[in-house]
Amino acid sequence: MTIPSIPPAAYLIVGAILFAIGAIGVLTRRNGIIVFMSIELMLNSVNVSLITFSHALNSMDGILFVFFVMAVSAAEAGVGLAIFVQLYRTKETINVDEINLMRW
Amino acid sequence: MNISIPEINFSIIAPELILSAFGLVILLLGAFFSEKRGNDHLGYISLLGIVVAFFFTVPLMETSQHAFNNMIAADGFGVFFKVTFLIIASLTVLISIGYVQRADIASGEYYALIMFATVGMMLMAAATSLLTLFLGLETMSISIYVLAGIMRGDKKSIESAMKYFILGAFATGFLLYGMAMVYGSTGSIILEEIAAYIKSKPELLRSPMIIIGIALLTIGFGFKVAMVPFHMWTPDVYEGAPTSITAFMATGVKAAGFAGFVRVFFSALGPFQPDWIAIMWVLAVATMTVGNVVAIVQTNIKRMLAYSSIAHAGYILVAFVAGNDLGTASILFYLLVYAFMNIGAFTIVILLGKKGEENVLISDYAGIGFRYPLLGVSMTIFMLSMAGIPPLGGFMGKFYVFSAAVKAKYYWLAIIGVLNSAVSVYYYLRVTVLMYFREPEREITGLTPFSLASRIAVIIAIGGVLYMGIFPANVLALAKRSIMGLM
Amino acid sequence: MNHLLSIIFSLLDHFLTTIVFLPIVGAIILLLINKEKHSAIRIVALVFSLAEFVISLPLFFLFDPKIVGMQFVEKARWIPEYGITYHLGIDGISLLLVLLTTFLTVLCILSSWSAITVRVKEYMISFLFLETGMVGAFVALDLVLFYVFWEVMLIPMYLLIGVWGDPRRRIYAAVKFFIYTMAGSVLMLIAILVLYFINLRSTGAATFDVLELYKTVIPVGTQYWLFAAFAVAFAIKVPMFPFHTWLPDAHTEAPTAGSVILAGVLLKMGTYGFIRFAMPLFPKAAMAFLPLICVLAIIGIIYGALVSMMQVDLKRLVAFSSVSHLGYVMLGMFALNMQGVEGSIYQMLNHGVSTGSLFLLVGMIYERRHTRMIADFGGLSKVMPVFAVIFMIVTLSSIGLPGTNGFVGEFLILLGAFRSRTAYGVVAATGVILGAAYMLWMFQRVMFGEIKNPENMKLKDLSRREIATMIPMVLLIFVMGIYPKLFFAKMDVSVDHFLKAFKAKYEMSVEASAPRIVSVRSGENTLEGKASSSQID
Amino acid sequence: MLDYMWLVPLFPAVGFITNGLMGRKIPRRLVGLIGCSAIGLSFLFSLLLLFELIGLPPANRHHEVEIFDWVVSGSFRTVIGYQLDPLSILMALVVSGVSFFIHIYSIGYMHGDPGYPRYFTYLNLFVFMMLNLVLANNFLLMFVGWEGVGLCSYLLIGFWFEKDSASNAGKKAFVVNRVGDFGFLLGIFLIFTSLGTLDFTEVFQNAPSLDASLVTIISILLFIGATGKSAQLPLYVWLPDAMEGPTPVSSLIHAATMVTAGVYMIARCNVLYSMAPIALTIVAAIGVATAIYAASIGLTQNDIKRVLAYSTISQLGYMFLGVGVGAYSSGMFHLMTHAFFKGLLFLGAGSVMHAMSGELDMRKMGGLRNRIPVTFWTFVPATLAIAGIPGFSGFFSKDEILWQAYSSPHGHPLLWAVGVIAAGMTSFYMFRLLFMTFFGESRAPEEVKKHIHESPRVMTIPLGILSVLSIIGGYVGIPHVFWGGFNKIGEFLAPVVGSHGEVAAGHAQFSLQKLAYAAEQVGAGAGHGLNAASMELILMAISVIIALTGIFIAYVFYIKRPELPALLAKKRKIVYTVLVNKYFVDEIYGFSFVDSLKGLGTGLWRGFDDQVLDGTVNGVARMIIGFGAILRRTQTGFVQSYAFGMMIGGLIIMGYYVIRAIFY
Amino acid sequence: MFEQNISIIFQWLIFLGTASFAILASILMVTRRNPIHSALFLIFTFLCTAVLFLLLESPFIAIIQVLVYAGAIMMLIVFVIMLLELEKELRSPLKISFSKGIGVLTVLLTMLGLFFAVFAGPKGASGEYTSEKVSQLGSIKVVGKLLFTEYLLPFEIVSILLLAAIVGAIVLVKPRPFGRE
Repeated sequence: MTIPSIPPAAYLIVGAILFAIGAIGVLTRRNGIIVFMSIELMLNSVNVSLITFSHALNSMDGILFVFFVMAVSAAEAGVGLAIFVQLYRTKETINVDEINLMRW
Repeated sequence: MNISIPEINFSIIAPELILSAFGLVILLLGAFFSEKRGNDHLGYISLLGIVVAFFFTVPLMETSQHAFNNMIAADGFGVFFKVTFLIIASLTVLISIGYVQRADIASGEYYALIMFATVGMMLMAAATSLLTLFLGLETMSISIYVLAGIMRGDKKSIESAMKYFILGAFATGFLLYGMAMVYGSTGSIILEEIAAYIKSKPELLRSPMIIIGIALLTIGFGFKVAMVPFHMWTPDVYEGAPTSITAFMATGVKAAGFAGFVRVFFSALGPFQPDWIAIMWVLAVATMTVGNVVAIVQTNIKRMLAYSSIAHAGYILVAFVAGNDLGTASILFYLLVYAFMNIGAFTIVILLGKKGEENVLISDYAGIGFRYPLLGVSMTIFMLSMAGIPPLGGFMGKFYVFSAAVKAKYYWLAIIGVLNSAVSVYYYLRVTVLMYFREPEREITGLTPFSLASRIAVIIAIGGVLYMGIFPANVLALAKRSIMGLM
Repeated sequence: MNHLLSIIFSLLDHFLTTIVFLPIVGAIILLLINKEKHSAIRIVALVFSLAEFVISLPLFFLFDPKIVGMQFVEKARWIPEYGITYHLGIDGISLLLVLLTTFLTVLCILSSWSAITVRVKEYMISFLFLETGMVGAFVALDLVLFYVFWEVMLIPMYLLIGVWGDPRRRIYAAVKFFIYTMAGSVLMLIAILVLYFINLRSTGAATFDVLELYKTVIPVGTQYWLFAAFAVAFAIKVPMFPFHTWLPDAHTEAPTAGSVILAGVLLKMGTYGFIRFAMPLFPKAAMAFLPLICVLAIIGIIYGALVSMMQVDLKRLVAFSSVSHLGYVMLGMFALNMQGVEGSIYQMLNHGVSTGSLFLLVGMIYERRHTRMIADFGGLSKVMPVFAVIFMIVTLSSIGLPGTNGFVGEFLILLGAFRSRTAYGVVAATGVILGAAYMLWMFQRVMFGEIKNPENMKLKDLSRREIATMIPMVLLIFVMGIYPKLFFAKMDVSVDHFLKAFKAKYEMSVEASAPRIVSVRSGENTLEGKASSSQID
Repeated sequence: MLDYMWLVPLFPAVGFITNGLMGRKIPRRLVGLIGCSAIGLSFLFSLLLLFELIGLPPANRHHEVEIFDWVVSGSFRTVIGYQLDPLSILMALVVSGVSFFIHIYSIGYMHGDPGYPRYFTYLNLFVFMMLNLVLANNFLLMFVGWEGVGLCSYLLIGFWFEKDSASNAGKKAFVVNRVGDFGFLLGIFLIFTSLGTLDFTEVFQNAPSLDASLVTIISILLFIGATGKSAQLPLYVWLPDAMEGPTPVSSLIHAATMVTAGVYMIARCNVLYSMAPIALTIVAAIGVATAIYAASIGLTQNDIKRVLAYSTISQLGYMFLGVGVGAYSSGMFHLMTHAFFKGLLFLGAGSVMHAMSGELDMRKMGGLRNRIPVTFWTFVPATLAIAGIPGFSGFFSKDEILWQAYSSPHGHPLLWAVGVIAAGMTSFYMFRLLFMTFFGESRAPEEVKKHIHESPRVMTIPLGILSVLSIIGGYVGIPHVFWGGFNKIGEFLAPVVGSHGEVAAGHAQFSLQKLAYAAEQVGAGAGHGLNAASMELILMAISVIIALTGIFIAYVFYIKRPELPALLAKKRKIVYTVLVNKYFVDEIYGFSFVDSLKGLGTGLWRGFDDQVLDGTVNGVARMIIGFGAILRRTQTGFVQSYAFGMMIGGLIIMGYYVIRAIFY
Repeated sequence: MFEQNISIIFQWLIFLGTASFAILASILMVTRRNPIHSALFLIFTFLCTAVLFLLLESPFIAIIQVLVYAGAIMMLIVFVIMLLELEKELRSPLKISFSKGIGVLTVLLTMLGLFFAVFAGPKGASGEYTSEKVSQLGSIKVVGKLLFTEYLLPFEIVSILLLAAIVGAIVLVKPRPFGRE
């Protein structure tokens, strides 16, 4: 008998779980930076799925896609952190649940 | 190993190239000139860039060609949107001149980022692959994140930047996941190939993965176009961002979002229309209703316009649901006319503010109708146009949108739509009520003399609104031709 | 010189266009005048409205009463994609209404001479815009074009009420007026679109031209919906009984001229809409709804009379009396025989003249006393004899006393109603009694009795300008009452054609499919009445 | 010359316009002159017309003139057109004649009143309208006159508009008349819908083709109009109040001319009525009921003008009794004589007021006999005439009516009996008036006494003329029991209304009537075995006796033993109160119609309009706003709640797709 | 045969191990109060995903993952966290509110939806880059080639994007220009 190799679904499910955890982080954490990290986690989990697809479908598109996604998330990291720094300078906090100057 | 370079056609991406180049130039100039005296010339330079780009865009109108391995195309659809974006950008620049130093904004980076954002929008409109679409969207979004928070030391500005950034990134995650699933279930990121593959494999219509992918894409695009329930960022961000940028967002980002939305859903995922119709119907109704109903109770005009922009997204979604060629054409038409009237309105908001007090409360408008007659008349025209009163552009836009819905026999959708626009009349009228019927409780004085640029902007906006209201035939014909390639 | 002549001739074959857009030209010229020069502004506005009236007069004489169908037709492509055309034309029905509009506008501008002292420029501009909207709506033969003018009217009227209205509740009134009307008309827009696509599918011709759309037969089930949508829009404008609540507020708060135009012309838009669009387009549905509409109209007649009897505010009283009078108009229109329809068209004009004059008169004493409360007056006949005489004449005409215009209209309407359905005629006729009751009681309370309030002692009688404003009205009241043939001659053919076409299309759509909602009996009855009348006619 | 008959109404119209436009600018004499001469001209002209008409053979004493089309719509066509026949010329003469004298009288009476020009304007307008009414050749134009005279009576009753009572009375008159006109209008509608025309000649030609019931309805509807205009039960209430107007007006409009329009109308429509016996019976019944009802009220009134008013009502009742039994010419005859003596009585009363400086209460008069002799001596014959004393005009006309009521196929002894009793009452209260006013001691306060003086010539001359007329006016219709009879007026009117014989022959078909007729032929008692002539004489005698009895009682009560009335009033307290308060009818009407309508109006306005309708409209607006106020609360401003909202939305969308994917 | 099974078993073990570690670490990242700890756990998660990439025969991406994510981005984040001393976060407890509970529930339900989507695995058309071909060409080579041929345009776009990001970051944090206080 031959043991079946790891099905793509397994990787995809891992990706889904990571995505969900990231989402949970976004929804629950107060610290803006941790929220941002959770978002990064979400993007990364998408990368996992993409790589899985490209491996399963024998196409390079996914890999290239991931490559660009990483570039994008890097850029977002830069801008995002800059925003948080500025936010901290003006408001002395980056706790997203203390920031609702504008509402209703 | 052999390296086969795919066809490279710079004429197709010429507008983007030009804008990016001008962006760089402005950046450099901005670095050299001190910001002591206002850097209006930077604004004019970027205008020049936009005009040049315009001249490179128009010739693409008739062509329908792909390049860069089908990553991007120059078809009527894309070009129409590119023109729209160029108009939006030019108006934004016009109204920014003068406002920039009033709001103490680093003008070099400001204009450059507007250029880059415009590039991103144009890429979104022209993209024919998920990847270029994604990158265009990110280019736009990142620039806008920054622009929203560019007013240094302004609490609201930075807060709005933060909110927009977090939620935007969050939404990007969903969008990306959706793209991944589409890719996973079709094996390609080129829209044409996706469509072909779906046609070739009917059983795909039942595949959960692609359907969930569509759901996730809906979330991603829905966020950009401020569709309920992904709209909640809109009022806060619009209120906090610099007014010129608010105008830019309300028109440009929305238009770009719809460009991608329509492009992906109609040209790639067309066969799934039956699946999304029902849900989009509900969302369209929700978007219209929430936007209008909440706008009624607003006291801050920027927030009010934000909610109204949500409502307008709802109207456009009506055409989206209709899904026929008329509907798509009317989306293009509506977005263009909406750009004119909305930027016009925000221009008035800017002109009424001065350093230190921006006068963004609707109550601040009491009695200005007779003290600044032209201003009042212009604001009235924009408000009535948004309310859909003939013979203004807004009416024609609604007319086409609803006629599309009626043509597709979505009578109830159309009826809800018109009733909504009747409700919307209430808060648009409120502005005119204050401007003309009420005596001011406090005088608004010492306004900075209206700069030539802003005057031009208002005139262009009014011209656009009137032209598209009284002689809409040409623009509509253009829009109809533009979507030929798409459907 | 030649050049000028050629221009004039070129204007002649764009007659209606000239009439529609002349006021806008006037408005633009006003824009250029310094807003401080009030007298100049007034004069220019008056000149233009007069010119408009003078230019519209030839319509009346050049109009050939024998021709069936539209005259002075102009047609141009506007939005080819949709087959929307710039299509103007008038028949015997719209002709008179156009004249009424141009006529009343002159008087309105005259009457606001001293009443409006602030923001005269803006006032006159919006008035001229309003005139364009009204005339346009009457001459438009393309549904979209009509809708455009229809909505365009709202804005200047809204401003008139809101800016120059009575300070107390003007904003509420203005906004209520605007939104109420808007809410009604948007449904009509949808109906227009549905109609367009139905026609497109059946005939393949893309057109909003009402003359074309007359020809298409619409499935009955759809007709009900479309008619309902149109009817609501028009019924709000008329206003018919349950939809009338915007009217008293608007009338009361508006400045005098505003009320005059509102009562004189804007309300006619609704009735005109019924006769030009709703009924000929959807005869089957019109028949089905006929009992409902007639009953509502009758309720309106009596209800309006009863309510206005108890009013304490002159303008409100007149406003509710309009509800009553417009009830007559609707009733006659839906009697669907010569007398009823002609009577109702005539009553539109009468109401324009008599209620218009009533508002003018109320405005005149309002200018003097700055109150509209009936209780503040009393015994004015003693100090203002001329006013008393004119007021009496106008009151009598609105009561419908024989010899005045009101009688002819009311009589024909009631006769028509009586012929089509006896009960309607009988019940509606009771309105005649109530009408006399409330108008005379009002007159008594205002004009008769001792002068209790010392303020009224030193009231000045009408000035020359005011008399000059009223004389045409009074003359018209008598001319229309004594020699109505002058006007009937113009509309006979059109109305006859309207009825014949209506009946023909009705039968077409009858065999198209069996009615569901329609109470067949009632439907037939009216047709019987009409048939008999047409074989007498 | 007949083609110029439109001149008759034209003259007053001219007078109206000239006086109306520049009455206040020109001197008063001229105003009066214009007013009177206008009427005088039309009187003269109608006299000429009369002669020309008499010149023609009776058969074609009918002429029409159409002036121009009036209301023309589809099959409906009416013209402004006049027609001349014995009936209309008679009315025209009465109207223009009497009003001519009253105009002259007014010059003196209104002399010194600030509203002098207005007065003459109105008066001319009235004559114009009245002439339109009587000369019209179609129902619609008749209706114009019908409402027009109503308008004038409104204007003239409220002539002294500062007096609230006056303006109230005017309004009341107009509205009550409108109630009648409502019926008249419906009658016109029905005529048109059934015959397709409103022209008298055509209508009366085609009427026989209609079935009786329809005609009956039409007749009754028209009669409703008549009850309003001619102050019959139940719509008479306006006439007593109408006495608020100047006395010549009461005399002209509310005694001589306008109020008789109903009678004229029925005579004009005799064809219809003769076809509808039921309608006739109703007319007769209402007429006689009104006669006795009003007379009974008249017994106790103390206001001199009100007494006359109620007597007018009851006399009108007689006329309706006459036309109601098919004796149209008798009705018209009484109309004419009544015009003379009642006009005279009012003018006399006016002269009395003039003398008593405006006093109206007879209890404050008395003994004027020798203070104002002319008035007195003109007053007496009128009183005798109305009391039906042989030799005076009233006698002929009234007894003709009574005889017809008894003998005509539509008549009935009961009608006759009631009529006779009413006659007795009439003579009583008329002489009561006479005695209280002119005889006994003067009960007036001193300063009034001082000023008592005879009226000027311009007033007394008309009195004289009219008194002559009210004596001789009856001799055009002597019943044939005397000297073979000399019923000129009957013959004259015959071509229009038919002589009684024909009426009897033509319409004896109605069973009930016939039964009554037969019964009365074979009826036992006095009538048995006598021929009609002696029967007539007997009845005449009875009525005369009763009239004299009335006079005698009045004499006893008010000359011999003036304390008796008070005692009687005490003895029969209830009856007296009821009569003095006119059966409380005004109160009942006021409560049941006026107040209830006002209440309804207020309720609809405050309750329904403001609360329900407007409430709904504003309620919707408020609901939307409230909805918005709730929704905006979801915008907490916290970025995480927004993200949460996005998640929820995403979940919903995904859930929809999942379910769809599973179940489809 | 046998050694193939062995390798597969090893693959399974590695996969399960790294996957479970990744999930565990990410959960810790979300739940730690101290941002630094969260950051470290996130880095650990990224490393685990890098291993997964290796299992998926894409070493190049794995390397980039380690360099860009675990290296650059996370360093930046940690740096910023240090920069803004955030001891407030440490003192204040994690607010566990009802709404957050609902949020978690929502996310979990969404996750089920995602499972439902991915369970059947990819259905897409299979491309020409089989793992053999890639391994014989060399993954990096292939990527590089594609990057400069078919993916030229995206590559250029990214340059603009990064430029925009840099400019943005600078303009946001740069001190207010002289003389404009």
